[in-house]
Amino acid sequence: MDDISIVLCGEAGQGIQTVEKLFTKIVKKAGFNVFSTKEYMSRVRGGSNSTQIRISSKPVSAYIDRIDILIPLSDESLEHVKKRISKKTLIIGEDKYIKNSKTNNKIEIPITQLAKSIGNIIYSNTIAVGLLSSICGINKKILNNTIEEYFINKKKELVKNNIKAANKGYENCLEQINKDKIKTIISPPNKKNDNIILNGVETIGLGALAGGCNFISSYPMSPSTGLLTFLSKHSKEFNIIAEQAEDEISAINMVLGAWYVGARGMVTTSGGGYALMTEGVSLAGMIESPVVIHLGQRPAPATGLPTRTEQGDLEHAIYSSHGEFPKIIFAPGTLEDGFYLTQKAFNLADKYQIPVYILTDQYFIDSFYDIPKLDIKNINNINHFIKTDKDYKRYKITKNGISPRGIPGYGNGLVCIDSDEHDEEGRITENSDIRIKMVNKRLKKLSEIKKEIIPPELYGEKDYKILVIGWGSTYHIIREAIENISRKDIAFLYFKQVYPLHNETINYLNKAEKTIIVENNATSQFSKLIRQQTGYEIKNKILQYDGSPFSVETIIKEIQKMRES
Amino acid sequence: MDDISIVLCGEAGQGIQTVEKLFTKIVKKAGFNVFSTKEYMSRVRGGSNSTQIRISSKPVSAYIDRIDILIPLSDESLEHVKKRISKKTLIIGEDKYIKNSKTNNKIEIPITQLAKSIGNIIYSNTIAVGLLSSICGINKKILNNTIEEYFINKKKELVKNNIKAANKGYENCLEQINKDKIKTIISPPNKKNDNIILNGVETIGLGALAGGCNFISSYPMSPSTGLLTFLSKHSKEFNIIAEQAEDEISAINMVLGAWYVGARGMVTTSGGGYALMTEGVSLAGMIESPVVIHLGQRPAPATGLPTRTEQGDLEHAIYSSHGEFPKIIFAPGTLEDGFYLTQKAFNLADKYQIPVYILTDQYFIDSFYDIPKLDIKNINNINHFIKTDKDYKRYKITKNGISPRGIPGYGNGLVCIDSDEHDEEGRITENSDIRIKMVNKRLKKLSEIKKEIIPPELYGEKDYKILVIGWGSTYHIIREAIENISRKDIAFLYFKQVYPLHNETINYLNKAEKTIIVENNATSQFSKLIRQQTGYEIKNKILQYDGSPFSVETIIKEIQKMRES
Amino acid sequence: MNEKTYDVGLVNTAWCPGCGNHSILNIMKQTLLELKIKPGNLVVVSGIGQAAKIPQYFKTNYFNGLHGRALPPATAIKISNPNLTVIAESGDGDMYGEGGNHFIHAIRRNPDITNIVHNNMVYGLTKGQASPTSEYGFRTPIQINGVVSEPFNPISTAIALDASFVARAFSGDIKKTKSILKKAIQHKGYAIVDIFQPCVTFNKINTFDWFKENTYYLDDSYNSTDRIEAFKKSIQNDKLPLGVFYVNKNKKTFEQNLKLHQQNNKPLFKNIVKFDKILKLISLGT
Amino acid sequence: MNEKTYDVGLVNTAWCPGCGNHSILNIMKQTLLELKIKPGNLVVVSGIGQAAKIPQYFKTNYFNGLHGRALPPATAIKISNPNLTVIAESGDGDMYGEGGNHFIHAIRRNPDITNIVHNNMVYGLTKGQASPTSEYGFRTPIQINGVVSEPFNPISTAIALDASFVARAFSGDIKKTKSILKKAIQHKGYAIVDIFQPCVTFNKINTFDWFKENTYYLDDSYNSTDRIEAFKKSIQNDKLPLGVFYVNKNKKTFEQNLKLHQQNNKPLFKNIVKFDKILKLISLGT
Ligand SMILES: Cc1ncc(C[n+]2csc(CCOP(=O)(O)OP(=O)(O)O)c2C)c(N)n1
Ligand SMILES: Cc1ncc(C[n+]2csc(CCOP(=O)(O)OP(=O)(O)O)c2C)c(N)n1
Ligand code: SF4
Ligand code: SF4
Ligand SMILES: [Mg+2]
Ligand SMILES: [Mg+2]
Repeated sequence: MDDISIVLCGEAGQGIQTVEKLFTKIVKKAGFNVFSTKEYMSRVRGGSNSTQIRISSKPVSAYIDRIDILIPLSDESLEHVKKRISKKTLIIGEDKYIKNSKTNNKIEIPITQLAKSIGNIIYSNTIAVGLLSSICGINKKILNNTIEEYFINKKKELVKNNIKAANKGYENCLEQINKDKIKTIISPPNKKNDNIILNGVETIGLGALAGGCNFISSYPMSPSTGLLTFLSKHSKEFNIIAEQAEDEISAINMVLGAWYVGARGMVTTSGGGYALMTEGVSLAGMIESPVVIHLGQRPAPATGLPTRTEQGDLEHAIYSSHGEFPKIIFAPGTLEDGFYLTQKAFNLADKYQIPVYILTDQYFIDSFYDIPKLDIKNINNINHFIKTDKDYKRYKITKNGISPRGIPGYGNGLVCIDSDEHDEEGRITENSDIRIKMVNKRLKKLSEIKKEIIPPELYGEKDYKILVIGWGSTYHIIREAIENISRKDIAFLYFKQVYPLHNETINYLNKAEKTIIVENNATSQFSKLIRQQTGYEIKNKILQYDGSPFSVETIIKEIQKMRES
Repeated sequence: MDDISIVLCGEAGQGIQTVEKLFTKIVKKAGFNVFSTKEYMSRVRGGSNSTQIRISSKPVSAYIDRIDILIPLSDESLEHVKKRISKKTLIIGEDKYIKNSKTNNKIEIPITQLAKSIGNIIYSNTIAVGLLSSICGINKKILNNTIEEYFINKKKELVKNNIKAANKGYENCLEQINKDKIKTIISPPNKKNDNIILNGVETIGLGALAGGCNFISSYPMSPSTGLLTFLSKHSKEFNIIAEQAEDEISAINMVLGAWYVGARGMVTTSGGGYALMTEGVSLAGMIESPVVIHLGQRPAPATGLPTRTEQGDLEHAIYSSHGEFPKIIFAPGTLEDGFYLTQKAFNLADKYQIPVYILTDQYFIDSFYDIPKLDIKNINNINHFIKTDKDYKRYKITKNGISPRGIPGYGNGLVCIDSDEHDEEGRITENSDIRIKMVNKRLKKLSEIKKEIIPPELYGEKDYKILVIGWGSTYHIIREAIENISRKDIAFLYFKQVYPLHNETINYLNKAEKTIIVENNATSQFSKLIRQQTGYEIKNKILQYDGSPFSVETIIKEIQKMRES
Repeated sequence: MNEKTYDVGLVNTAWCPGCGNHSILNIMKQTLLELKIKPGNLVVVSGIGQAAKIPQYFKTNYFNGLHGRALPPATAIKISNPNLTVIAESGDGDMYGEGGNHFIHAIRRNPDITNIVHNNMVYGLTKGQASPTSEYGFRTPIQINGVVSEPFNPISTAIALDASFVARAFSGDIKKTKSILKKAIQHKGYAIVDIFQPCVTFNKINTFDWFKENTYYLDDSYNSTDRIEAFKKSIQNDKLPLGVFYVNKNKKTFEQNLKLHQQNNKPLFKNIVKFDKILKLISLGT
Repeated sequence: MNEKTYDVGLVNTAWCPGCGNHSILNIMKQTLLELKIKPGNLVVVSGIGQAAKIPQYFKTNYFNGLHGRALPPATAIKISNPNLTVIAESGDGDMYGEGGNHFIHAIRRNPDITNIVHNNMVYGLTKGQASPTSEYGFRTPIQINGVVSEPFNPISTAIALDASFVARAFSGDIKKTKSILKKAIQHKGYAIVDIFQPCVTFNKINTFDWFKENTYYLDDSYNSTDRIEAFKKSIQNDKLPLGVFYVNKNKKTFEQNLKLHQQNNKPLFKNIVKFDKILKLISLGT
């Protein structure tokens, strides 16, 4: 096997995240490619959460159902992942957690006892890291070095004990391997892996930094909070103002204030918080303010499933807010796209003076994998504001609808903006001729925007008969599924810009004999958008709305079903 | 002529509304049919506002550009309506206001001076009523009686002076008529008019009363405030709680609280206020609470043109809010529809436990005309809540998705509702099987709802070649235009339920050689919805977005243009 | 009614071991029992957060609504059916952050509801950001240099708004807190009880011991009807007073002020549509 | 700078003849002139309402945003460019009703902005509904039986929140109001000035004469640094005091508290993206 899936399952607060972070570092160092993702309950302690870590000698970046190795860390673990356990699943762990498993393919390792022998049960996590390393045939040196690095700022004693723990886990497991109870089912590839490991939210955060973001005001809300945390963490280094607002309404209105004086601001939120921001988005439309909105989707309506994933806010993002004005919506499906699109978002928002969205979801935000270093050489930021002169008019009517944007305190003009309909100077008007001109001006920007829509990308056979359509975070899952199916007549069309739609869309669709849409929602919002824009109806729908991401297996199965029907 | 259009133009605060109210009563009493509508600025004093009053011997109920008689009451009046003044327009008023008119078709009447002679310039309004009555050949007795009735609660002195004023106006004008300077261009028909006069907001208010509304909580916002005022005014008589909330968020959350304990509640708002309610709407979706939303549209984005009209919030109403759940949207185009649909809204909201919208706009809200007495004989209200028993489960899974709705304090059960995903009892769950069941349950209600969608109504020739499509407040305008065009190949399809769309829609469209949509917005939101639902693209669009309603003339002209092209 | 009246059977709460919420739950159940309030007659309205989950864990009607929005439904429920006992209960972020505007205006209306706030000076459910009541200097992954805003003082604010009942309690003191809660629920009008509650996971500063050390009870001689005195106490912060700060008995409740309920407390769901009156209105035209 | 510096030429304001807003406009222009604030260096942030139209009528940069939302942009503007003088100005409904939550939290942050509220105790633009400051019994087409909620007291609330500058003025007194406004603008930190303003059209109770009769000025002996004393005065309502109630000079401003501005007041628009540091971060991976 050159691709194994390890799943750790336990309670919130047990420290599975430490295992995830540490172990992915180790395997990457050993030359593996690695992917990890987690699902967790909306609670701080207890319950059942699980993390999948995929290790492979080639890039992996999608969630799969299959579990090769399961490490249950609580009473409920086996029950929690039972649908995913097969005969081939090797279950490793303490007697009390594995004893109810009906399979024979299990190994008892007294993790807690080993931890206690070192002095504290908190070492259980490192023991797990050790035993996993041993199964993956990882050199002990790499194990030890990485632990040392990881705990670099901690007390010496602690570092020592962690190394001890890792080794206990390692040895203990090795013993079992030597006894032939388990096999080293995967071995490190003979290559160096210079990739970096990032997760979705970090990639958005880095993209924001690269886009010149220097202001964020938001209100915590899963799964979007991580971005606020990321930018807060780096606020000193990058001269960022990162403010936790009293509510989402304040957050977006603050960000509009910041752009007004030339800052580059963004908000991060999820469905319910975004709903509260929609009046502010409409304000951005009217005053023609740039704003970047990171909308991390989760299952709704209302509070829904706060820590889970869904693609249910596409229509909400497109049509929310009163009145008519242009916007752009990106939905990154890869970490790279997350970075580049976010960086681009700031520049497009500034250029067109409109809201630009980064539409992600919990699955995207919480998934890690390794990618080549992001290339920032060709990245360009252009500040589109100008120095005003005395006769400056904020809403000057221009050919392309874009009025040069001045900011107060830079130049000799005054910058007057108004949420009412206004004339070129920004003063209230009810004159119907001016109203018409201003509506036209705002909508005219759309023609410019349409010139640089990012086209959908086609993967697979150019001469497809079956076309699978997806957007955003499902990208890698669908792609791996298509690669697995590996037949000549199938291709995958990936949209990273979901609004406005690219003109080529209809040509791609028309070429197919059968089209299949994949969406993590219940009503297939993207296919509705496609039909609204092109008239084309996608009849085959793979939809999932239980709060979990698609697995590669599900996509394969569903596509197979549909190609036969 | 048996249809004249009178326009009064003046400043805010001058009392044109008194003329409108009083004069429409008088002409109706004289047997005429009458229609009146107004456009006004977002200010309390000054500016230029105008009111159109149409008088006819057959029913009239649409805005037209044509002005037969203009009464300018301020310096700016002529300028304000200049596009609508033709050679045939008779201009009546004080010298200072009419002198700039280039036409000869004008009559000076020293209104202010006459008013002063009675003792106060406030009598100018009644003088105007008098002179208009005289032009319309109205019996003086009717004039005097109506004034007496109108001022019934005022001091005797005031009543006397008003009658005096009206008579001054009447005589003065009669003199001019006798001198043959003007003609009585219209005479009262020889019939009794037993109709009632209502405007849009009253009809919605009456519909709410008939639907059992007993709770309204809202925050003032033009043009929707009138409904809150109406229900407040009648709150004592009908045991209604009418509360002005601190903001729109509170308003909708209060109304959901009220429904929770068995009240029948509604909110009234406009675009920006509705934006703030969208999180609450999503809550209604999740807890499956009924709620009735009156959304009075006005031009946006943001504050826009606060007192003017637009149909720009259709998409906002359909797609706002996070998550996926059913709703119903009505858009009344006639006063009768306003009444019956609002009444129905309460019962459908209660039956399906969903949000039901009444989507109107400033034009609908502020337009008056006479209609036959509303028939309430066949109106039925059914309270869909039940008395709970001990084992009551709020979210019981049922065949049609509807769980019997219990309310606290009525029965032996407990009523537990939750904005998180929940099980049948209303307790938080993250179980994915239950999640799927609950999503399905909520969406399943849609199939039931679809069984009773109000079909679009066809006016004009059954064997049409050209089909004009409209929704909501444009109804009478389009209808009058079609009647005027009076050709065999044209028909008008009117939608009063805009969401979900009726299945017959596509058949109507397919039958036409040419389809034309009429919308008071810039992006043709309804045709986008039609294409999304049916694939059918309506290519010919008559769109207007300057804040004013369509005129019958505009529709005629545009249709003529298109039928030729 | 007996000891089990409020139990919902085996519950696995979502709270951390050692969290102050457990004891508030316990106190709530005891209080309601001792006040002989029937579960069927009680409605608990909450928002979203760790505190807001409380109604899930005992027998009651509940409206577990949106984050920050407990007070508007609670107010509407009370006035739509004045026979119900209504409690609005949530966390500090919920009530004073997202819901701050409703806090102000609920006080102004003075409905007869009890507003209980689990004040752990942190956002628990979203994992440890500052809340409006977090102290100066409190560090979190977002407030990396520590909180720089003046902590929100719900007690002084409520007194400034002339709330009709204002109290502070501590989750660690079952007896005293129960007695305060009883007074609050029995009080006719809006009553706020801010309960200090240690969050063992995300607030390592304001711990159980910290609250013990930094609080004291207002003594028996304290006159809770003196608004100025109450204000003075409310802004004291060397040591934080616990107990009933202020009571204004001269205020009518919101529902008493509504004409509707001046004859009787007929709930709205019993309203019958008066078609005859509608007909009359219609006949009048405008 | 001269007398015309703030004029925008012929303006036809949307205000009624006799409205207190006219004189506030006048006072504003004089104050700014006397303080020698350049229009280009001034940003006035307002919401929606009659009062909120004020920046349209004099020379200034303005952000005429959403109803109720003046304070968040004003705060952000100040911290994004501390060199600007920032005034947030709107009506009572706007600031204390729709915007109530921002009022609380802006005070907590203490940015160096001046918050001016035209308090006419009514909703003017929407034609005469009660505002949060409307008095008990005030009748309107919606409050048909008169207002039954406790009027919102911005002064006592601001003091309870320990706002750093709290004052009340009257639009009818140009000289005194100007002097109060000057102090407010010169104060380093958040300053609230609630200005009584007669609405001649919709408030027939709280008229010019009513304000004259029912107000008096805090005298020279009054100590505005005593918070308790200030609170006492703030809740007095037989006669309503005018003047500066409370000043807390010990507070740092929000922008001073931000690490970013501790070296200098460089506006954010001058920020240069540090690609080298981004590269380093990227190389680190997680
Ligand atoms: C509109 C909205 N914004 C944000 C959230 C996310 N959220 C849930 S609970 C919470 C704060 C919890 O803090 P607190 O109210 O103090 O309760 P605690 O968990 O500390 O008991 C937040 C921000 C949400 N659910 N809805
Ligand atoms: C979200 C939203 N809700 C409501 C309105 C309507 N509205 C405009 S101004 C106003 C109140 C005005 O009162 P106030 O703030 O006291 O200002 P005034 O006109 O009295 O000066 C309201 C409710 C709005 N523009 N936006
Ligand atoms: S996170 Fe804090 S508030 Fe939440 S349950 Fe744990 S200890 Fe209690
Ligand atoms: S309505 Fe009142 S506040 Fe508005 S301009 Fe007129 S007098 Fe002034
Ligand atoms: Mg908390
Ligand atoms: Mg006001």
